[in-house]
Formats: sequence, C-alpha cells, structure tokens
Amino acid sequence: MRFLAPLVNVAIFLALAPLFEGVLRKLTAKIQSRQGPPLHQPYLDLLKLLGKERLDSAGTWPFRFAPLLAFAAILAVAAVIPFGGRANILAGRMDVILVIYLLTLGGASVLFGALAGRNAFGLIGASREMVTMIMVEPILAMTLILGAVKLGSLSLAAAVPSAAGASYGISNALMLLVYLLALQAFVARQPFDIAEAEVELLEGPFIEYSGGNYALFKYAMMLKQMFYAWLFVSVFLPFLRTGVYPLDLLIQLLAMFVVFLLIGLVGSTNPRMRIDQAVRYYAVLIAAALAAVGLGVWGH
Amino acid sequence: MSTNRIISSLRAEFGEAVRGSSSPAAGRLLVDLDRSRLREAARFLINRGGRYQVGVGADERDRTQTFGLIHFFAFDRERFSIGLRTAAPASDPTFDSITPDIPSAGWTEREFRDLLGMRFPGHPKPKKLITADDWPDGIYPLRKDVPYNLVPPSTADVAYQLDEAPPGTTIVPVGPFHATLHEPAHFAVYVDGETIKHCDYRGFMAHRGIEKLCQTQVSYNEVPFIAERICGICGSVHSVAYCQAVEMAAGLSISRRAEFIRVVCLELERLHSHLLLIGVAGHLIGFDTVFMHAWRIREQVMWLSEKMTGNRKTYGMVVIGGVRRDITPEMKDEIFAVLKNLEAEIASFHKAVAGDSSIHGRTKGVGKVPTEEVVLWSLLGPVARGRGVDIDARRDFPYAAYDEIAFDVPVTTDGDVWGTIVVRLLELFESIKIIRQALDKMPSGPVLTEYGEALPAFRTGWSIVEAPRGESFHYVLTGEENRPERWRVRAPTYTNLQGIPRMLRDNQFADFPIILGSIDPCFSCTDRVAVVDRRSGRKRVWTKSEMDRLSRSRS
Amino acid sequence: MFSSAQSLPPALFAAFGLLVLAALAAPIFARNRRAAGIVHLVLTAAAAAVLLLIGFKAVFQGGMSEAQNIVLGPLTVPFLLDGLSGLFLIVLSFVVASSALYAVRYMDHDPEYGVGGFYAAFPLFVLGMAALLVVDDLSTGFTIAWQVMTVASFFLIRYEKRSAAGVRAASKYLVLMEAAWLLVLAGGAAAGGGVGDSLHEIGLKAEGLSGGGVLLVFGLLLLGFGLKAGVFPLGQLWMPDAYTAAPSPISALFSGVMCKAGIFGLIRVFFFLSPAVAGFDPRLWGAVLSTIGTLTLFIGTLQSVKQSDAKRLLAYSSIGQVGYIVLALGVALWTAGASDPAVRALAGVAMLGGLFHVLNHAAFKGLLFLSSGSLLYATGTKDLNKLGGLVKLMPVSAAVAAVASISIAGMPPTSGFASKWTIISASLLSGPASPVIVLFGIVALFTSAVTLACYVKFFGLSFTSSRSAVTSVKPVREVPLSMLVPKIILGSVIVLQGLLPFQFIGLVRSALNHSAGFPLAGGLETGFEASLAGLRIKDVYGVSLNAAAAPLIVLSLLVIAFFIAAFLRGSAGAKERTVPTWLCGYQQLDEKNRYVDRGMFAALKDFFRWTGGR
Amino acid sequence: MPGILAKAAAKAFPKSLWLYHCNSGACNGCDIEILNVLTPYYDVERFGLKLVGSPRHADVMLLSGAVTRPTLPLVKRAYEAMPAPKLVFGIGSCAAGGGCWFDTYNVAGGGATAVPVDYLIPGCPPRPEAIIYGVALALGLVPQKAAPVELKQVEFPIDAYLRNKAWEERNVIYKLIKD
Amino acid sequence: MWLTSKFKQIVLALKPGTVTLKYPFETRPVPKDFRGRPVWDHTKCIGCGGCANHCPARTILLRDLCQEVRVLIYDGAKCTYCGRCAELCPEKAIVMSPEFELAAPRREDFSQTLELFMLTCNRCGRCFDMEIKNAIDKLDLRGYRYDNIETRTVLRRTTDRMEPAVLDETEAARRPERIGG
Repeated sequence: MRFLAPLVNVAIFLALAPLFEGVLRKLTAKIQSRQGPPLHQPYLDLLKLLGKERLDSAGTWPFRFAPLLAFAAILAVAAVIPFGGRANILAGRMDVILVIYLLTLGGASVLFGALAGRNAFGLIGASREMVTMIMVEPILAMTLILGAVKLGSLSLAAAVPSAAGASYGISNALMLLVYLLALQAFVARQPFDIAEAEVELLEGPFIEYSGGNYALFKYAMMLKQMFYAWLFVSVFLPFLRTGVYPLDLLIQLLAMFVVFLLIGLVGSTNPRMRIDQAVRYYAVLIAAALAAVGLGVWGH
Repeated sequence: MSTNRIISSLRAEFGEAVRGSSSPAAGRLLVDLDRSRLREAARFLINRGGRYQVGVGADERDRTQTFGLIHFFAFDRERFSIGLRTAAPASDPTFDSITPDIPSAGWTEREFRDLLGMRFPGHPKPKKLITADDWPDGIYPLRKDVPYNLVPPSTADVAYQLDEAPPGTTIVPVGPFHATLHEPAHFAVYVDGETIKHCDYRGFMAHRGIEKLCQTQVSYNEVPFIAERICGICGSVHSVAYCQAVEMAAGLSISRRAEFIRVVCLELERLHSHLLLIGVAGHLIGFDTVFMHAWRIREQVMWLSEKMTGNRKTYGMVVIGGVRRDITPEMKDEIFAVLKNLEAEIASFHKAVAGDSSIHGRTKGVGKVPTEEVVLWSLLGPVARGRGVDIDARRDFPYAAYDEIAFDVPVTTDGDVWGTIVVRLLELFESIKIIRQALDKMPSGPVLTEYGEALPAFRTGWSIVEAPRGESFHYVLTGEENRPERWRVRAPTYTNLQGIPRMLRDNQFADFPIILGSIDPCFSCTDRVAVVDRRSGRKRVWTKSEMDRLSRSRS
Repeated sequence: MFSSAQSLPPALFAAFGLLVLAALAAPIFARNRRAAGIVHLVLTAAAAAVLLLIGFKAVFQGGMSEAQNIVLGPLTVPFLLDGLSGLFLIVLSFVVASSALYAVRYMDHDPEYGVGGFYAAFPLFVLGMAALLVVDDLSTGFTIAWQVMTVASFFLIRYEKRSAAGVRAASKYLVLMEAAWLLVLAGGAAAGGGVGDSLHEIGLKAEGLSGGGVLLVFGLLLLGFGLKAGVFPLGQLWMPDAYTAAPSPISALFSGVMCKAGIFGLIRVFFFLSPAVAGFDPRLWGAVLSTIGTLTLFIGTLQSVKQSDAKRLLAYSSIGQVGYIVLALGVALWTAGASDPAVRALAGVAMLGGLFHVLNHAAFKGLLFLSSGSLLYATGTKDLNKLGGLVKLMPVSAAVAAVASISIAGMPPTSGFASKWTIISASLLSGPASPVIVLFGIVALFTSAVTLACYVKFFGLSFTSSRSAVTSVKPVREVPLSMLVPKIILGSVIVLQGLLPFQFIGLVRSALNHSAGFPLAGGLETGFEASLAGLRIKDVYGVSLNAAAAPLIVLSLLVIAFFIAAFLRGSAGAKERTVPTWLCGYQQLDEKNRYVDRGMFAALKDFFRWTGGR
Repeated sequence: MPGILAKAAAKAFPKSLWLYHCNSGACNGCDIEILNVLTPYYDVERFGLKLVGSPRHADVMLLSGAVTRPTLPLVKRAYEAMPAPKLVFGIGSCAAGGGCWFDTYNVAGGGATAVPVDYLIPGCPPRPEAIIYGVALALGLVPQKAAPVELKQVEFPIDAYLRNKAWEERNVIYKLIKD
Repeated sequence: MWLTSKFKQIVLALKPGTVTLKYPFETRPVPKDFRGRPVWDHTKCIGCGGCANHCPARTILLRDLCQEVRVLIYDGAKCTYCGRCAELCPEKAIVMSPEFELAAPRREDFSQTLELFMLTCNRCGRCFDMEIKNAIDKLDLRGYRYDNIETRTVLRRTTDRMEPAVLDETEAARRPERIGG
C-alpha cells in the first residue's frame, strides 16, 4: 500500500483537478447569473487541446521542453505529498523545502517557455509571473515552516499537519488568515491573475503555446490549484481526520471542494490588481506571515 | 459673445481677409476667409474660448476649381458654432497647418492629406493616417475623378514608419486583433518597464470608404441606413445627425412627434451604450461579474428597442422627414414598465459598484488629464465631463425635442478614469428621466413629414448631436442628383482618440485597457469618413497604365 | 609520489615552481597568442594537477597536523596544509585548469592587447592564491601570498589598459585589497601575533583576550577577509567592477576561487583561531556572521536582478552566493555555541552545507563566467539587451549555461539545490536556538527565487528570446572546441554534484575531519546522513526525520512525470507546425518590439529600488 | 491507446470550441452581439464555448465585418496563427458578403476573400440567438433552415420560349450574367 | 467599504438567479415587428425594381432574361435587414419575416430568386403611382416593358460584382424541360 500511495495520489490529482476547475467555472457562472458550462467541461477542453496542432514559433528546445517540465514538476509534487493524511513511501525522502522548490521549478519552466516564445506579451507576462512567484513563495514557505519550527521537523508528514491538536495557536490562526488572503495569488485567480491577464496580455506566458503544449500548461495550472486547496485543508484543518484512509480522503476532498467554492467566490467578485499594487499587498502578507512564524517560534 | 460680435471682431482683426459670412440656421455661422490668415483666425477663435470641432475638406474643382476647407469651432457657453471656410486653387491645395496651435486638428489635416491630396506645411506629424499602408500616394480616393471602387495596386515599400522610440523603451504591439480592442486598430505602445512613455496609433483599418460607394448608388434616404452602420452602438445618433443636417440645409421642418420619438431612440441608445461601456470597463479591469451584470441589465433595453424599432440597435428608425415607426400607446406602456424595472436594477447595480474600493484601486488616479488640457485636446462627452469640463450638446445646442426636456448634466472633477465612469453611471438615471418626459410630453401627429419637391442643391447644414461618447458632428452640403454633394461625419471618438497618448503617458501598461476603454473607443466611427459626394459628371475609368504612372509619381 | 604528509611541501613547491616557470615561459611566445596560451596551459595545468593531487591527499589521508616553519632567507613562514587547505586547493586546481584551457582560444578575440602580460600574471595570480591557502600566519607568509595574488590580479584586471573603466576598476581593486591586507595584519597584531607566528600561536597569545580586545581582533579580521570575500557592503565596492573588467577566464577564477580565499580566511579565523580565545562568544559572532551573510545574499542577489550587463549580473550574483556561504558559517558558529545538543548537531550540517556551496559555487559560477565569455567571444557584446536567440547558434554553450543557471537557482535536483537545501534546512531547524535564524532561512528561500529570476533573465535574454540586431547581423558561431571542453567539464561536475551530493559532502566532511584544530571535527556526522538515498537530517530534536532531500529520487520522479507528460502531449497524434511569432497581427518580431532587460521584473525592481546597485 | 485518444480528442472538439474574435473592419454591432452571447441571457459557455485572446488557443475564428484592404493580410495572418483543426464563422452580413460596402475602394469583400469561411451568420447585426443558432448548427444540435428559395410567377408558357427562340436566349443571358 | 460592496455585489448576483435562456431548445417569441429575412411574394411582385434601386446594400439584382422573363436575385448574405425594400414596394410584395435563424455554411443558402413574367402594358405604359410622396424617395422607374432584346443590355445595373456563386445556383435550379427538340 505504501508503495502504491504515490500512484494513488497522482491518479487522484490527475482525475479530479479538471473537475475542481469545472466547479470553479460553474460557480463563477452562477454568480454571474449564468447557467455555465457543464462540470466536465475542463476534461473536454484538455482532450480537445491534445488533439490540436502544436504551433511552434520558436523552434528551440527550451520552448518544447518547458510545458513538459511544468507538468512534471507539479506531478512530482502531487506524488510526494501526504494525501488523505497519510505519508507515503516518498515522504521519508522529501521535505517541504523540496516541495517549495519543485513548485518553483514548475513556475520557472513557464518562464523559460515564455522567454523562448519570444512574444512581447509573453515576456511581460513571464516577468509578472516571476515577480508574483518571488513574492508569494515566502508566504507558501512560511505556511509550511510554521509547522516545521513548531515540531522541529521539515518532513512532509510532520510539518504539513503540524497544527494538529494542541499546537493550534494564535500563530496558526494568523497564518490561516494570511494563507486565505494569498490563496488567490497561489492559484493565479482574480485579483491576482496578473501574469495571464487575458484582456491586456492575452494569457501572457502561454500566448505562443497551442495544442498539447497548452493542454499541459492548463493541466499543470489545475493541478497546482488543487495542490493549494489540499495544502490549505491539510495544514489548517488537520482535525478533519478519522484515521481511516478512505474516509480521510473523502473528507479531505470535500473540504477542498469548499476551498474551491471560496476561490470561485473571491475570484468572481474582484477586479484584477495591477502588479505594483499586488507587490505591495504581498509585502504586507509576508510581514504578517513573518509575524506568525515569529509567534510560532515563541510557542504561541 | 454673440454671433454678431464674433463676426465684427473677426472683421476688425482680419479686415479684408474676411470675405463674407452667412448663417444657415440659428446658432450656425459660416465665415469666408482668405487662406493666408487661416492659422491666425483659428488661433483667434481658440483664444476667445472656442473649441475646435473638426475640419471639412472637399474637392470642388468642377464647381469653383478649388479645394475647399472649413474648420469648425464651437462656443459652447454662447451656444453657437462657427465655420471658417477657405479655399485653395486646384493647382496648389496647400493650407497652413493649425495643428501646432490646436493639437486636435492633427487628424483632420492628415486625413485630407490622404484623401484629397491637400498639403499642410507646418504639420508636426505629416504621416499617413487613413489609407492602407500599401495604398499608393498620388491616388486620392475622395477626389471626384477617382471611381468609388478603384483598387490600385500595392506599392512596394509598405512599411509604416512608427514614431521614433523614446530612449530606453520598447514597443508592445497592441492590435489590430487584441482582446482589449474588439476592433481593428493598432497601437504601438512604448513602454519603459511597465510604464507607458508614448503611444503611436495606426488605425483606420475599419475605413470602409462609404462616400465613394454612395457616389453612384444611394440617394438621400438610403444614407441614414448606411450612416447607422458607421457605428454599431450609436447608430441612431449618426442617422439623426445626418437627417438633421440635411433638414437644416434644406430648410425642412418635421413633425414634433417625430422629434420626440428621435429623442426616445437616442436616449435608449445612450442607456444601452453606457451600460455596455460600464460592463466592458469591468471586463477590462478583470472584473467579469460587473460585465455580466451590466450586460444582463442592458439586455432589457435591447429587447425593448427590438420591439420598438424591429432591430436590436434601434436601427432603421430615422429617415429624413421624421421616423419610420410610431410609438403606439401599448408600446408606451411597455417602455414605462421596462424603465421602472431598469431604474431599480441600475440603482442596485450602482450601489454595488460605486463604493467598491477594489474597483477604485484600478480606476482612481489612472489616466489623469488636467482640465486645461482637456480643452486643448477637444475631449468630448463623458471623457470631458469626467474631467471637469461641462459640455453637453443636448443642452448647449438643443436639437430634436431636447429644448422641452429638463435634465441635469453630471460633471465630476476627478480627472481620471473613475470620473468618466461615474459620469456615465449618473447619466443612466438622467436618460431614464428624459425618456419618461419625452413620452409624457409627446404631442400627437404624423411621424413622417411628406414633401413633394426635390431638395435644394448646394445648401450647407451641420448638426451637433450628443452621442453617448460625446458630440457627433455631421456636415452636409446638399447636391443635385437626389444625394448629398458632401457629407462629413466626425464621431466623438475621432477627437477623444487623439488624446489617448496624452492620457496614457506615465501610466502602467496594465492600465492601458481601462484607459483606452474609458473613452469607449469606437474605431469604426472614427474610421468611417462618410462623405457622400455627388456623382461626378467627369467620372472616368482609370486604365492600368495611368494607375501605374500615378503609383510611380509619388515622392 | 607523496608517501607521507612530510612530502607535501616539496610537491607544493614543485607546483609553485611550475607556475613560476609558466609565468616566465609563456610571455616569451607572446607574439603567437595561441602558442603562448598552450605553453601556459601545459605548465599551469601540470601545476594544477599537482595541486589537485596534494589537495586530495590532504583531504583523504590527512595533511599536516600542525604548521611547519619554512625558512625563506631572513623570513620564517609557517605552512599548514590540512584538509581544509586541500579542499580549497581542489577547487582551485579545477577552476584554474579550466580557465587556462579556456583562455587559449578566448584570448584571440581581442587582438588589440598583447597577451604577454596576461600570461605572466595568470600563473602568478594562481600561485598567490595557492600560497594563501597554505600559509598559516597573519604576517609574513600571508603578506607575501596576498601581495603576489593582489598585484598579479591587479594587472589582470588592467588587461584592457585603454579602457578607462577597466583601469579605474583595477586601481580601486588594488587600493581596497591593500586595505584588506592592512586590516588583516592589524587584526593579527592586535591579537598579539608576532612576525612569523602561526595561527595556532596567535591563538595561544590571544587566549586571554576579552571584551573589547576580542571585538577589535575579530572585527578587524572579519573586515579584512570580508572585504576579500565580498560581503555586504564591502563586496559591492569592488567586485562588480573588477569582475566585469577582467577577462572572462579571470572572472571565473575571481568568482570561483579568489573570493573563496576570503571565505577560507573567515573559516580559519572563526573556527580555528577562535576556540583558543576564551572571551570569544560563538553565539554572538555567529549572529554577526549570519546577519552579514543574510544581508549579503539578499542585497547582492536583488542588485544582480537589476543588471543588464551579463558579467555585472554574474558579479552581483557572486556576492549573493557568498552570502549563502557566510550565512552557513554564521549558523554553524551560532549553533555550535548552543547549549542544546540537538541544536548543536546542526552546526555540522550548516558547515558542510556552506563548504559544499563553496564547491558548487566554484563550479557553476566559473562555468557561468566562462559562458559570458563565450557570449562576448561569439557576439562581441555582453549586454543582455543586445543578445538573444543564441540557442540555435550556440547549442552546446546554451545547454551548459542552462545547466549552470538551473543549478545556481537551486532547482531540484541540481547541485545548487543540494547545498542550499542543506544551508536552509539547518537554519530553519535552528529555530528553537534563535528565531532570527529562521528568519534568515526564510530570507534565503526568498532569495533563491530571486536568483532564479536573475538566471531566467540571464539565460532567457541571451540564449532564447529573439535575435537582436547584433546577433542577427553578425555571423555568430558556436565557440571553438577548446572553449567548450572546460565548460563541459565544469558542467559535468555540476551534474555530478547535483545528483551525488553525498559524495561531495563526504569530501567536505573528510576535509574537515582532517583539519587539525577544527572544533566540530567528529561531530559532523551527528544527525546528518548523506547516502545514495540522499541527504537526511534526523534525530535532532528526537524527531525521527527532520528534513530530507534525495536528488536521485527526485530526478527519477521528474523523469517519470516527464514521460507521462510527453506521452500525453503526443498521444492524440497532433502535428507540429512552425509559424511566426504572433504579435497581434500588425507588427512582426523585430528589434523594436523585442523585450529588453528594462521591462523584466519591473515591479520587483521598483519595489526593491532601495537595495541600490543600479 | 494513441488511436483512442485521438478519436476522443476529435469527439471533444465540437464540445469545446474556443472562440477567437477577429474584427476585420466591422461597425461594432456584430462585435457587441458576439460579446452578448457570453452574457447571462445567452451564455454560450454552456456549450463549452469561450472567448480566448490568442489565436494559438483558438478553435473558431469569429470573423466580423467586411475585410478591408489593410486588414486583408492581417486576417490571413491570424488564420495562419491558429492551430488546426479550425473553423471560421462569418458573423453578420459584412463578414458573410461584404455588407453594404462590399465593393468600395478600401474593402476587399466578405470574409471569404481572406479565409475559408465555414459558417455564415447573416444579420445586421445578427441577434444573439442567431449566433447561437449558428453555433448550434455547427455543433449539430439544430437542422439548417436556410436554403435557396426559388420562386416563379407562373410556369412559363413553353411556347413563349419557343416562339421567341427564348430558350437559347436565356442560356446566353444567364451566361452573360455569370461572366 | 470593500466588504459591504462585496455583499451588495453578491446580492446583485443572486437576486435575479440564473437567467439563461434555453435557446436553441426553447425559442423566445420574436417581437411582431421584427425585421428578419425579407420574403418576396411572387404572386404580388410586379418586377418594378424599386427594391433593387433603393437597397442600401445593393443586394438585390434585377436582370432581364428576355422579353417576358425578368429575374430578381436577392443575395441575403449582404442584406442589412433594414426593411427599405419592404417599405418602398408599391405592391407590398415584400414582407420582413420574423425569420432570423439564417446561419448556413454556404452563401447561396440565403439567396432568393424570382422569375417574373413580364407583359407589356397596353394602356399608357405607366403602371402605378407612388403612394409615398416624398420627393427623395421616388422610384425612378423606367417602366417594365422591355423590348430591346436585340442589344441584350441589362436593364438595371445595380451592381458590378454580383457573386457568381449565387448565379451558379440559379443556373443549376430546375427549369422547364425543353420540349420539342
């Protein structure tokens, strides 16, 4: 079972990430008084994209390589995390720093791809993406580190559900708030879909990608937002646990569903921020997260 | 200052250069001027509080062997509009450029450089404006000897020279197919980092050459249907403005009821246009929910106008002499019902949006232009009213039935994008008020005035209509063969768009969509050049060799 | 050849002799640039080989256990060749050999300047650095080594004599290095060390120092060696200018080895000299060092993002990377002084991480400087705004530069990741000892994202991106093989370091364990496990697993996921088609609308404008 | 497996059409109605349609407006920039046939002069329902209603033709019109 | 400020509920005066050409085939649905139908062809009087007796560029079989 667990993780992620995306789209539609697409629409989108021609405007290997790497990085993250509250065989060899870096690797490959695409819009998008990544990565890191400093371990199994039981303190509450405020930035939704900015940048870094390449990026984005929903649930709601794996899994997925509702609600009731405004906003969040970690170290 | 006083002061200032003057209607004045004093006279009018409206150039070689040029100025406080009419001999169509003094005249002059082959020495940016990049110089489509469907061969060097880049900037090419635009126009945005330093516009890609089309086919009363299609949003504005210009030129008076129905059409159009813009503005700052709900509310207006006029855009309603369809009592009730619902919906929408600090964050302080510069660039409509300039043609140059209707003109002094949006939100309520009054005060009577005689030829009229985006200006010179000799349209976007580089300067690139969106740009309006010319007696078909010769003779 | 530790000095002198010979022989052939280069290469490489052997021997078999005096005429110079010196000698010899090979063809590109002086100064510079690593005093020997190194490198920076900026950079460098020399001398004197005293003896003399005395001695030494290493704000004074002015192979040496001499000095001072001084508070000085390190890495890297000159970018980034090493030293010192044994266990981890980063940094930064040299060689410019689209023209250079860029950015499973992981996890886990170190760890994490931005920019603007006027007009070709080989060698070293970090950690550990007087020797193993399955910190707080990173497993995971992705992409049988870049239809890709450095990360640069460095 | 996925992708294609709006010189009317079909009352997203900004992501080009001389090469370029399989919808009478300015000096004609148009949706502007109908037609949800209408006042007396030798004349004149 | 706005926005969103129409599965009634596709009543058309003459889009083509046969071809692809033809038709033979579901893959699908049977009026040659008196709306008819068959000129040259495809379709349409060899 322990050997199968990474595969189960990957399978669940691959299978459900588009569904959650569908939930988001449906919810957005409802808020806009529309009927909205069917829940399974993202699957169709991905499938269709796979069947489409891949246009290559760069003709260089970084351009073709980037989508594969972006997808692979996030899939690797999905494989190692303790999904359903159970650490799998890989968790013993990985820790949260690795997860943070792997996520960064996924983001970086988007950048490499955008730069290879040579499109002015892609490059603006990429540079905004990078700025966002630089500014929100510490928040993500501190979310995980808070648990780490409390328990003195950076391991995935320990650090992620650190807030369990008695150690849930002021610091965790503060960090929860920060995480919620940064959630939209993690999943690149409004008001922080600054890098893709449909209206001005035409999907930014992805502007040159089509067909299967674009499908991989899209898929990677969906996986990423599922990861962040999972992270929220398992870091801040660790008490939703029974110890029975299938049940835990189900509870976790339900809680993630709720997180997605929240993402959808916030995403559809806010305008996009400008990158300079967003950077200032992130800086405040970083400060708050630092305060939370400080409190955590002092034992609150 | 009255019209008499401006004439006498012009005479005093320029003496013999003022050849004569006429007044085709109340509040309209035409002054004939020697072309050597044109620039001074333009500056004279501007210094006395005039606002530059537009220039009209015409090929009058078959009548007077000249190229004519009229610059129009509006005196909004004093409620009159004055045209400075000059002419240049056919052999030397050169006029002094007034652009150095009046930046908003820049396009007019470039336009006639392209279309009539006029020359404007002293123009700061004498570049191509209207014709396609590969259109050969030396063929001027508005000249009467060029057939309407002439398609000259491409010239070899087709690249348009963009403006010199300010140091340290690169270009972000926006358009013609870009999610912000929805219409083909190209903006070369020069950015330093993310900050916009300069912007070059290469538009007029939706230029459809309506005038030459009309040269052979269309008569007076088909023009309104084509005029409506100058713009898909403010269609009625153009047909009303055209019809009013013809009616003014020909001295026709139409029934009062028709005038009230025109007001209803115009205001319905303003309602749907403003809701559209507010929605689009939401979309442009990435707030799609605002877009969806604004358009959901707007849809009622569309349904209403579909019921009223038979087309979702109030198309096909206005003709010379009145309107085509009456408003029946049942329809009147229905309009009232829809208005009631609409008012409630807009009010709750207004409440939900107006106080949202996240929207303020994207719109306040963005695209700021000081009030003095607004006048200098002749910005119009909500773009000007949102920046503290109180102009509204409905009040300043009353037309149709607006003289009988009481309404407010909302003005804010924010000077930014948010101001223009607030003005539009408030105008929605005013429009509802106006429609209610119009329906109440509407007298009975016929809606279409019949008249038996052909319209008199070579009379001038120009009408000013407040479109949702600002003042629309139509100039008509009536012609002989049941169609206008010259028809010139200046849509509000034509001048507002010229101010865009000024509004963009030193803003973030992320604000480009909303700044551009805040003028509610309508490139098709701008690009129309709807000038109807009388059928030329000397029409001739160009042979290939002649065309080749012309193509070579440029430069 | 060297049967015992006693045979090391003769071998060392043999190497020095070879270097002197190179300095004398190579300029003779200066007429023929290549011949001079080859003569220089042969002799220098031979010397490097000897140094490498010495280094390995010292690291694995143990060097001298205490300093030996060598009498040079009237002067007595204490020599100490222990594991630590050996480790640095290994680094030195690798980078020196690569640079010497690289220089043969590289020096062709600028025929305006003669190569005689260059090939005379190069070996002497190496000699100076090598000597600095083995002298064990703060007076005579130190002075000789330091002056040889400084004067030789001064002439190397001045290589482009007719460039005013280069000459100014060289003069500034000289003045500051002499200042650093004086500071170190003063530090040694303040500690009571006489002429010819070995470090050990100085330590004995300074035993009774306390309070102000400690502050004076260690403050002076920190300033002196910090100036050399390039910590904030001292590094900013000379490093960017000097690195940019020097020819690229020399920049690689500067960054890969010379600034490590400062680190070496800091280690000697804070780990070998300090234990003897009773008044020395390791926690205080650990805090000082780690604060300086954090400031250095944060500010250096942020300044690096703002550069548009490839070599300046690399130079600022070197400051940043030195910051990581100094942070590691600081954390090691701090935790070593902790009372909690669990926390003390982390000192060894931090130390290993710091020294591992020294190895890594030498490899990837050396490679990056050589890459920037290749850019300059092939295109004639190192301005990132004028480069672009070279990936097709210089595929091998692009590939190795990509490896180095990914690696320095710390992306798993590369070498940069392994060392940064070690440093960061050590500092994060020291939390109970001091919350501030956790903050430093977070800053280090944040900064590694900034480093990524830097190198995305470096790689993107030079190799991918679009062809500029320079790169599309000039016939750009891949650099010659003799310039590629050293880069490929360094590239393979990077890959090895990334995938087999435990081997290199083992090397470092062995070096430290074979360094007489290293206070943490023997304690390096506690709680830290480096094996084929990766690196692990465990049992520190009685927790079975504190942190773990396994490059090989990550690599295999990534490869599997990569194949899943590739399968997905290709599965539906879609075709590929080449099309022009889409710029909204009207414009084509050209010089005016290609993206330049100004716009990259504009918001970030604005937000961090206060860090300076523009 | 690859074959199955390819088939599935082909099947998913009509259910997930991403629209790329390309205005080649329209008056705005059709563009607004195109946006309008996304709004709550019409909401084409329920068929999986959505508007995208880059032609690289598009399946359908929504062409509105007569193709003007400056946009003719640009529209072709945009079409080239779309990955196959791709469809083109000509929205409005201008894109369908050039509209009222189909032959002026700056207009090249309807959408078909630039790119192969798969579905035409005439109307000035077409109602949002008409656009949805066009989409539904492409998705195969509704039958096509428009068909050429041919009306004759009377069955022409054959003898009249014969008397005037009109049958031959007719062919001559039809040919004349055709040329 | 921000939060209250968000609440108001959510209320704004929730109050109307989902308003999406079910079209194309259910059709909303079309307003009664809606101007959809114009429909010719061939029993009423007198072939005067007023529609062709006054069509702003010049989409109606009128040709004489021979003395008795006049063809009216309407190309719906260019039509702007303004209703000008219906308004001016003296016989009210054109009705703007509420039909708007016109999408089709081919241009020809929108065309209407009328074959009109023309007779010579044996009274004054003047056939009808305009009911609308506006001078600018006059139908400058040249009569509909066409007898100059020898020159084979086309009666009314409304456009120079009628799409050949439309005419193709007309050509292919069913015609009376030729009888009698």
